[in-house]
Amino acid sequence: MPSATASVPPPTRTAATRNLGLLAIAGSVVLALLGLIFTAEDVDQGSSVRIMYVHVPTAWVAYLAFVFTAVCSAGHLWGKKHSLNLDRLAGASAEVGVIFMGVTLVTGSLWGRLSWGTYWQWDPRLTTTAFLFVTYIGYLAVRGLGGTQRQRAKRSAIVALFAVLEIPLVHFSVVIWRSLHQQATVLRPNGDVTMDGLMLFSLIFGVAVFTTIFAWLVLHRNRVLAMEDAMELRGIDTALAARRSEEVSS
Amino acid sequence: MSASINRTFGIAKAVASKDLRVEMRSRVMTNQILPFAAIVMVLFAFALDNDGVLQRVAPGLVWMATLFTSLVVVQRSFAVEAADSAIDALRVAGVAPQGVYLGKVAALVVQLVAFEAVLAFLALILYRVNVDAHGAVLLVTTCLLGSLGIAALAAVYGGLSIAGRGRETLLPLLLLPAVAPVLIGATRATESAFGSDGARVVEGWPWVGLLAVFGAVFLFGGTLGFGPLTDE
Amino acid sequence: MGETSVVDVRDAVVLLGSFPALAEANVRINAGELVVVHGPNGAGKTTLLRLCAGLLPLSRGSARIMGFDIEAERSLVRASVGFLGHANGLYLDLTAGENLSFWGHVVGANREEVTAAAVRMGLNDRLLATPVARLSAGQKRRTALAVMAVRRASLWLLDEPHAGLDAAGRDEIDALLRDAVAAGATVVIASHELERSASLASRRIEVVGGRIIEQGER
Amino acid sequence: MKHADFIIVSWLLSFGPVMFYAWRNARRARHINPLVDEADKPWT
Repeated sequence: MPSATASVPPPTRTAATRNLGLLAIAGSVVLALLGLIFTAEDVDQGSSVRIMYVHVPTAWVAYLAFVFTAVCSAGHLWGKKHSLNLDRLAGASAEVGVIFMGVTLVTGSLWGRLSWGTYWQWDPRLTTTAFLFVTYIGYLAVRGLGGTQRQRAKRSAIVALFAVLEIPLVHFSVVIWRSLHQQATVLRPNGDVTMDGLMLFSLIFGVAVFTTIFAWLVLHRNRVLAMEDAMELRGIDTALAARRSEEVSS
Repeated sequence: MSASINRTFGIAKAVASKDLRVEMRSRVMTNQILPFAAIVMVLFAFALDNDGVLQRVAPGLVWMATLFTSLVVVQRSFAVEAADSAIDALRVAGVAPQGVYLGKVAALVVQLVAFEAVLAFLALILYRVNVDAHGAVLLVTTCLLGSLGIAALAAVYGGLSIAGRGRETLLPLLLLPAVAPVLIGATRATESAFGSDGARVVEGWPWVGLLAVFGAVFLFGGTLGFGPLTDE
Repeated sequence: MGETSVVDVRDAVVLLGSFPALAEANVRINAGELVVVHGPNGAGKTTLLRLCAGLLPLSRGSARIMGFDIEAERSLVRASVGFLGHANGLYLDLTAGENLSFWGHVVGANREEVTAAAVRMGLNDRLLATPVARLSAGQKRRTALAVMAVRRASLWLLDEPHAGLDAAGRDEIDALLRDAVAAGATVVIASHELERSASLASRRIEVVGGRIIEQGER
Repeated sequence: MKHADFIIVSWLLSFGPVMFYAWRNARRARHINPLVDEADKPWT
């Protein structure tokens, strides 16, 4: 949706991404109408269920992004060409995933304040999300370590595969930790709600809208990263030329 | 094939005994880390002044201390390699990185288990925790597998933070969220062994299973990933 | 002719950060040569040696060491070269003897070979029992060279091997390097002391500004 | 805060960071665009 604000088209735009962006904007508007106006309040949760229409899709997209990062990383490592573009896709996807995961944490705790009366519960989903948020911040830090593009790609691909292995382990351990201790001290700790048809449709529609936004963001970010990598390679020419002229003058 | 596996284990043994020897010479563990951990245990006893609470926090305290100690120990383990660029010499010597990795993990496990043994012993005395024979078996297994899980990941991320020079802050950022399952599992299993909060010993074994899975997964992953990650 | 080259570096660009420490360097070295790489500080001598040891990534160009591609077959390159940089690569808390026996274990050398290397570099029992941190610069260098001798590398790359040594120590090193060549190895040393190395080396490679400006007779 | 405020804040916080990220990315794209050859942009 933000591309609409730009008067000069960004150099990463193509017809396909433009249509994808328009689709994302239209979807967001429809989602807002559905989620904020047309759906009824939940029997148990009241109006706080309206947070769910953004909270659940962002959480879904964050996990999707991390799995996509892992898939691209595996493709980079085991592909014949060791494609750098797959590495950039992995990086773009992880960045977007971290943003959505941060959003998930914030909206989750706002929802928790309404439903549980407290911003933070050691709920398995919230706890897992918090751990993974930090993990992928670490992954992005690894991407920024420097070195050549090949080094960056190999290093971050391996870390991405480690990180994706952590998802089930962290989640599983937190779930059984919570199930053994402190049972049902909060109201509906897992956030499940009984939904009517329109509510369920809005939720699924929200997932579709945010997945579109994700695809749109990753495509654009991937192109900027490609331009940055190309610029870095061109920088070598400049540096070589500089070194040569310095040699002549000295 | 088996010759190269034997060779890898030979290298692992050489690296592990070298690391432990360096650690024994420097005495940082015995002269600095252990006394610090012990004084924290004692201060906790003053601060909480309640046997019931102390028995409840003892398992968590032991594993939190182990986790933070692992950061220091693994950083030292790789600082030794970096001090005089021995890591370059190891790379150039064509030494199998799997061997270096397994050696590092083994040395880390030995140090962490020694550290946990002292802390658990202190908890028994200071916090009046009771452990029966079955509980002792559980406790020993937990310490071994918990340390293995921490060490398997710490060695990988420690190697990575050495490769990207001057990025020491990277290690805790990567390691701490990743070893959360170990912290949870080992603490619960230790609670069962200590009988804290009415926990029974048999309740601890499923957690040991989690620790075993974690250790196996990351030991395998680390063996494959350590070489490419530290290869600069 | 490319097949007989132990070192075949073409148009190599190596970046340290964004600085091209090697700017399209071309080097050929044949088997059995004893070559000195000469040039002012910051010219790229160390980078050239580290590249050949498989310790630095190549940004452009190509490099084959012992016939192996430096990027695709890095581990094979590393297994066949011996490298001694500015640092000695020793464990400072261990004694010289413990360092030597560690490397002996790691590279699969037997006890006799380790002892022979120590004797060759004039390390007596007292020095072998001293922690490396308490050795003098020259004694550390000799320990590192003894480690080099334990490795049976086909290509020896040494960065300023004479640094910090007295006259006797330098002669020992020269003898060690000549022995290595006689035994079939190829030796490349970086040095800025031309007179010393000229008597030792069969050829001189001149590096200036990240490029090779003279390769001498081959 | 009332229920309605929580909901509005949640929706704003869901779309806001996304828009900021996209804006920053577009700005970066425009900034480096003149420095990159057309040949390095396979999508055009």
